[in-house]
Amino acid sequence: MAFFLETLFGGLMTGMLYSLVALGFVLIFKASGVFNFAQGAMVLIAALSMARFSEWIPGWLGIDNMILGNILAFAASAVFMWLIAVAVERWVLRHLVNQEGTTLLMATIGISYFLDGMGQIIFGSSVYSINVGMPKDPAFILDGVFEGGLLISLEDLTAAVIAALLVATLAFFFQYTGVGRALRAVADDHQAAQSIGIPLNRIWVVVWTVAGLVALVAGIIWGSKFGVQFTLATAALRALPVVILGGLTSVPGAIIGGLIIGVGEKLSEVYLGPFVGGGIEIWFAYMLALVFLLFRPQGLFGEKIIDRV
Amino acid sequence: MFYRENGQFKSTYRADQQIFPIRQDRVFILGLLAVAVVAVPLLATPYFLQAILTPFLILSLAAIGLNILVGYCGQISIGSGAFMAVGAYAAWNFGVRMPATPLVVQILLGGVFATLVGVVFGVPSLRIRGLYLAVTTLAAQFFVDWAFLRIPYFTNYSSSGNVSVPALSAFGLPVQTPAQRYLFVLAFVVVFALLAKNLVRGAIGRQWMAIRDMDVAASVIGIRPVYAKLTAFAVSSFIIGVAGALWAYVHLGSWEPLAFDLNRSLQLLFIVIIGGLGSIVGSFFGAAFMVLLPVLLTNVPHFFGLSLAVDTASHIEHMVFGALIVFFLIVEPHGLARLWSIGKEKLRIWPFPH
Amino acid sequence: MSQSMHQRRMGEVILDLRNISLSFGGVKALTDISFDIREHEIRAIIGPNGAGKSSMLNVINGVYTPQKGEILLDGIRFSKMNSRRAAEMGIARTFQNLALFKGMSVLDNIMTGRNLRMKSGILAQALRLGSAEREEIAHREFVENIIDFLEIQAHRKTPVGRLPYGLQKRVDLGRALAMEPRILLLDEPMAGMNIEEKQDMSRFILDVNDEYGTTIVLIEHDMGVVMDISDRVVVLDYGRKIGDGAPDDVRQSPEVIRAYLGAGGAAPAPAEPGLAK
Amino acid sequence: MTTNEAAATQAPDILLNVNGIEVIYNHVILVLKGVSLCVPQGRIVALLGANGAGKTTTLRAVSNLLKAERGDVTKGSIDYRGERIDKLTPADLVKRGVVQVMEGRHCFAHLTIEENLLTGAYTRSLSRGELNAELEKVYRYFPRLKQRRGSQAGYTSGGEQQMTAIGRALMANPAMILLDEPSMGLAPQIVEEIFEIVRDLNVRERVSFLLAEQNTNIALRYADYGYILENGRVMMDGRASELAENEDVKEFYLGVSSGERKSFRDTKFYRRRKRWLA
Amino acid sequence: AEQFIPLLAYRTGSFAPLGIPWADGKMDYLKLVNERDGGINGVKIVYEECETAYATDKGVECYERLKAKHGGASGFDTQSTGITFALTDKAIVDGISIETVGYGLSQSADGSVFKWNFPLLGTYWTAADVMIQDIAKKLGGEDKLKGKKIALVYHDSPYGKEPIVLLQSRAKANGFELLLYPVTAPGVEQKSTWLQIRQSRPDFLLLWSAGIMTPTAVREAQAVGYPRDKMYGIWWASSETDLNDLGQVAKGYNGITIHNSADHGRVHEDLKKYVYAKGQGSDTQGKYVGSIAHTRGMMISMLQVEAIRTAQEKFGKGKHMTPEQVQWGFENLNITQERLEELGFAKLMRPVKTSCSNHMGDDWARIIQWDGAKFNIVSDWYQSNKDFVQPLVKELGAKYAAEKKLEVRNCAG
Ligand SMILES: Nc1ncnc2c1ncn2[C@@H]1O[C@H](COP(=O)(O)OP(=O)(O)OP(=O)(O)O)[C@@H](O)[C@H]1O
Ligand SMILES: Nc1ncnc2c1ncn2[C@@H]1O[C@H](COP(=O)(O)OP(=O)(O)OP(=O)(O)O)[C@@H](O)[C@H]1O
Ligand SMILES: [Mg+2]
Ligand SMILES: [Mg+2]
Repeated sequence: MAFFLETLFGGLMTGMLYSLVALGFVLIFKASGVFNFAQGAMVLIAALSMARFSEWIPGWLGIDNMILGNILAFAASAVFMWLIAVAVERWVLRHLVNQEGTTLLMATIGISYFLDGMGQIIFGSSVYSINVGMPKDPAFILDGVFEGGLLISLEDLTAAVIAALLVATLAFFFQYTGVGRALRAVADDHQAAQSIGIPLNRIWVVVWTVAGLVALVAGIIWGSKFGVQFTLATAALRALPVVILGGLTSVPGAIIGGLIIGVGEKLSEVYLGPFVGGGIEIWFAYMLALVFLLFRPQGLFGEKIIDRV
Repeated sequence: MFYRENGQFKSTYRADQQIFPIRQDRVFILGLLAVAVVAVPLLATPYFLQAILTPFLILSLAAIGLNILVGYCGQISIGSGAFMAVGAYAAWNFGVRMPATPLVVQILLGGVFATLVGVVFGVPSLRIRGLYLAVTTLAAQFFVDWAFLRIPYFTNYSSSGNVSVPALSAFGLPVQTPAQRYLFVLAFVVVFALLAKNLVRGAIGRQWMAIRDMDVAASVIGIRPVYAKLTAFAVSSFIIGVAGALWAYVHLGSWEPLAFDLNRSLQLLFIVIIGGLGSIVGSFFGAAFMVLLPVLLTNVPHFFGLSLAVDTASHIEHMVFGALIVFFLIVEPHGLARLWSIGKEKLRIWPFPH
Repeated sequence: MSQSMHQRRMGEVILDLRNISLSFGGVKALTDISFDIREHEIRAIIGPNGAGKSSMLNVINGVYTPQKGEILLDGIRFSKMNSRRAAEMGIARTFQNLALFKGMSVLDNIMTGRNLRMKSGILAQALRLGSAEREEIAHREFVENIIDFLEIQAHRKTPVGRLPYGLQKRVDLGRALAMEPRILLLDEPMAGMNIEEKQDMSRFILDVNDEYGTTIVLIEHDMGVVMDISDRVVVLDYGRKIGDGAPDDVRQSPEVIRAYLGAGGAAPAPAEPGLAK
Repeated sequence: MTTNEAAATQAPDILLNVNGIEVIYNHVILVLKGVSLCVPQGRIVALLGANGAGKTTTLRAVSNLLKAERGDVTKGSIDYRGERIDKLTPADLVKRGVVQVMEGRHCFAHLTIEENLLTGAYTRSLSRGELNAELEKVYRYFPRLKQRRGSQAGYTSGGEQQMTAIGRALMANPAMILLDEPSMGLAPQIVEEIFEIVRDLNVRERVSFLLAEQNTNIALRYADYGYILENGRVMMDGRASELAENEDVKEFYLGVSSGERKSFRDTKFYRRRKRWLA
Repeated sequence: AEQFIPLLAYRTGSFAPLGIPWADGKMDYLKLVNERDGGINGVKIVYEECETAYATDKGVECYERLKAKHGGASGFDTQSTGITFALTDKAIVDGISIETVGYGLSQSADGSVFKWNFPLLGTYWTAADVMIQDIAKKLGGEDKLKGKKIALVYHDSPYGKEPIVLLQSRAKANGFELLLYPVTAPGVEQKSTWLQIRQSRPDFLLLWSAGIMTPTAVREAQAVGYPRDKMYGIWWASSETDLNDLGQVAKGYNGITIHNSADHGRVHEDLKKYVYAKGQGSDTQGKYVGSIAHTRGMMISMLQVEAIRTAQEKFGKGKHMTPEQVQWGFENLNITQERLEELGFAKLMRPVKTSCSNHMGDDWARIIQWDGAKFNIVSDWYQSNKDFVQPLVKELGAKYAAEKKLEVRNCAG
């Protein structure tokens, strides 16, 4: 029982981390109809910039207050992500208005290559660390109920709370503001959005900046947990089933999807894995998403795919 | 001036239905084939044959397969690496367990197994569409990766999970030197490209495209989505499976599931999109872009006598590569094949601007 | 002469719709609608926007499943149609919002209409065996006739996406004709056309109707066209049937005038251009 | 330029001036071969012509939506209120009061009808109350939309979408509307209504219109001035009333020959027309 | 004359943190030989690096590109198990040696089957066997292994799977229970693995990881409270770069090292003097010289150079050696303690001697332990127990030869 609860809890926490990455996908998709394959690369470059700036800035400015250093590094990284957003809009998206989904998808793959290369040239390709003071040691609760207590990772818990806050804010933004509405309009039809005066350029910069910030937060959390290295970019792959399970266009979907996938994957690995040799969690997550989609092809909370003649 | 179809009238539909209705094109293609079969093996260095042309051809073949699914039938798949793997491992298992099976038959059987698996993973496409489907194809990718890593039967209980093929020969001829390998692969590619072209310009090809462009209208015409989608998955995975077997047998010789991982799938998808969705030649252009460009990029600094550290070079290569993808998409979102045909159109009216 | 043709045109009932009801969530697209379609006739469906006309066609060829009611086709009873079955039984249609296959050439689009009649297998096609080749050519000839008939020879190899709207509508018709249908459902085939093009289109429709005896169900907002070429008219209004009969009768019906034609709209507009401002 | 002179003498206050533009799609397809026209302040100008003549392309060139279609204006210039607008973004144009209603509706399928309308007011900073007033205005014009306000636009009927598209443009409070085939797919009385709305806006709010329309008959009834495009060139232009009297226009665009409307049933026996030379 | 040594490397991708110092070390030693000795008996070494990103197909491309340059490559250190597999076949055709120090196919120690492969100094079977020996020693004898639980957490790839057969035969003989936990590459997500470990509580844990998987494993061990001093990392998982960021968290973590690469020797001083002092060092950041991975890189190049030198002794000093001749050099290495002294490697490793039938040479390994800031040597030298290793080498070698229809050389003659 205790073990089950621990697994469950571990799954929920992992799920929240996935949600955070998934959120980046959903944001850009919802607001511009682009399936942003570069989200993983953005997480990596954001984490790299945070790691390196928090190392460099105290050196440049001669401060040794860790908190101040981290705050400055965060600010610098945020600016960096904004610059990327501007560049992406200026050199890529602007020229691909009104193109099909596959074309845009491909372009984001190009962007992801570019960012991978650029990030490592600027910031290096070794392992770096981010230390924002996340609690690392395990905590044990309910000592009285279970023998040895229940293992809870405080780090995961902190991360989950941050993720939840972020998601709630963004969900609100989309549903209840005029800008949110405009973003959704852009996703539906670039040309029509232009025709009524929605400035695509500005919208895209905003969206990519926000997605960049989400990537930064995700990068900091993942990075402080695992260290910052090229491999972080592949974390995005773990978030894909979350995105489609929750629905490509749904911010709350990213959360619920994340929890389902996180729990499903951990339970499957722990309880089914041993019978088939283990290592099943990745494909299990995808299969889980697939099975859900068979019942709801647009994901749990996604918008229905409209086709009428 | 030279590229005009003036005066080339067609009096029968048969003539109009040739693959290359314009004479200059036919001459060009025959010439190209002659060069590929005769001149290239004689003139190209072993390195060029083995490390560039052979993978280029095999990836073109796989891309043709994927193009049938993605470009013609509109079902985006990021799981094609899995079907390559199935092709490779199935062929290998026939080779190991029934050593008498001729090489070509082994490879084709690899294709057959890939077809079976492809159809199974194609079934969700009847309900799931678009990007959702694309992501679910990753289920195939990860499942197959896992299966070949974890199920020892498939690797004939090899302790490391790595498998390899003995020296190859087909029809009593050795397939060993770079030139032999190249020609062996070339034969497959030419034959399959032709078959694929026949399919896509025939009735079944129209069904696929109809499903891609407007599935409701297609079913109103009497096209069965089930049949169209599953045949697309089948044909596509067959070709991809054969390409996978060739990749394993001829290019690598020894491999592990990693050779067909997600990166391979993505690479194929790039090839297809950059080359041009729904275009057989596009698959070749795309593969050339993907295979040649990185090699060029690594070698360019040498030409200029620059010596960059390999890691910087590789990062710059990534950046240039990414930038070029974006550049070509901006110039022509429909891929290199479209660029090519626009070029031809311009050539046709040259020297007039319109 | 046109009188005699009228005689020949009206045959037996081949499609009978009984008490069809269809709703989407709260929206009642069709409420208890019944009418029939006779062989060889031109049957028009008119009604204001959102009345349920397109939905009716969608029910007939199985794109929508009605909640209630039944469809009798050739005396066979269906509670719902299936698109493929409908196609096999000779129902073809065009679409209001152009549902052409955008990436394909005009020729290929129309060739898809022959799909049900093409029998050669995948392998034969891949190898281009003689039989497959001959089949392809035979159908190509048929399609070329349609292309000639619709006067779009010049655009044969153009991708349809690049054609202007009016020509796309013709291709849409061509694709339906290629199915050699017995019943042809046309959803606003003349929207977005000028008079001349409408005349062409009317000519095509009448030709098909006369020469092949094809039954035609036509949705159209141009009353001139409807009154001139249809034999019987059904009028829908917000999902209900408010009129059914010969064009002249329908035109007089006060309810139809109120709901659809508008006070001055009873007469076909072009008769009296009334350009004076 | 006779075109511009004619318009100029008639109304000196020219709002939009299109000067000899040439448009190429995809670098190879030449569609407009030197089109010039002008829209005087407060007038309704109709752009007529057969399918593929280039009406839509002309409107796109003005509203700068060509880029998205991979088209380019390669020659000529476009002025709005005396300012070159070729380089502005569509959003800038909307800010200056030029709004296009696109052919083929282009509603935001996943947004409800009301949300569609609200996005129309994106460029204006309105209070909640003002927004509601604007909405009410549109609903007054199109009561059907009010009934369906909560439905996703993608599921509504063709006509409802057309109304939504027009209503959405009205929400931007434009000074000039580029209207592409407003009558397409609408029931006759709605078509009348829409043109009444056009006239209403024109008279009461001094909105100018450039109107591409296949329904020549009604377009000439409401327009002040008309241009007839054929194959990417302006073949004829003049006051609407004059055009309507022109024999060729009557025959080819109004379906009236020798003073009588032909029945569509008879066109079957009516031999094919002579075409103006392209 | 000049002698060409191709350098395959992965300075990018998931394993870059290990690949960078490794590649630097390999290159640095060649620079040193050129600078200090003017080459090998006067034959200048030319080298060219090629980036594989740890991908097999890129590795194959590099191989094809470099194999024939400058009169033929002297040997390939592939740095990847996958590339080794792919090149093993090609090497037979092309006649080029594949040098896999501490990795590669474990059965390729059998030179009679694998003429061109040289898994010098030790294989994964060496590592696994030595770890078990050390555990047994801690427990107080091999008989104490009985009934214990030993887990293997491994990178799910041929690399990670290599030790399994040996551990299985050990488990059978020693009576311990072997628990297998594959971790899907690249290994950032290990939560479920460690939850299972928390539940099964193995007595010891062997870690066959690489790149980011290593620090992640240690962090997860911390998160579930698994004692670090019960963990044994394979040599690719026991470099400073793997643990630097973890500091105290990893305290107690055991690693294994081939020979003695944790220590420093005179060669390091030479390197500083002849290469780094002139600003020609490969490690531009000055972070890696002296680290385990860098030292191991130097060791690999040293063996390569010594093979060439050995060949020159037979085929002609100061001459260019063909790949075939270099192979002879590899096969007849005899690096004695004195020779090691001369080379400045005396403190780093022990003598090696190869032969036609034994391509691995002598496999010496030691256990090191992380004290929170650096690794310290905590054990004496071990050699693998040939009773377990040798039968497997024979069995799997024979299987390979049968599959490939290879002719087995007769080494006795
Ligand atoms: N995106 C495009 N790419 C290529 N050609 C195009 C494109 N859009 C339009 N065309 C071509 O430009 C010509 C003019 O088209 P346009 O849409 O302007 O005509 P139109 O007068 O509006 O016709 P309609 O009344 O049918 O809407 C047509 O021949 C059409 O094929
Ligand atoms: N798939 C659907 N989901 C939801 N509502 C629908 C759907 N299809 C049609 N409707 C609604 O049903 C009603 C009837 O639509 P339909 O398209 O049949 O109208 P129509 O008579 O063809 O109108 P128009 O002349 O404007 O084309 C409309 O209000 C429409 O919004
Ligand atoms: Mg309709
Ligand atoms: Mg138009």
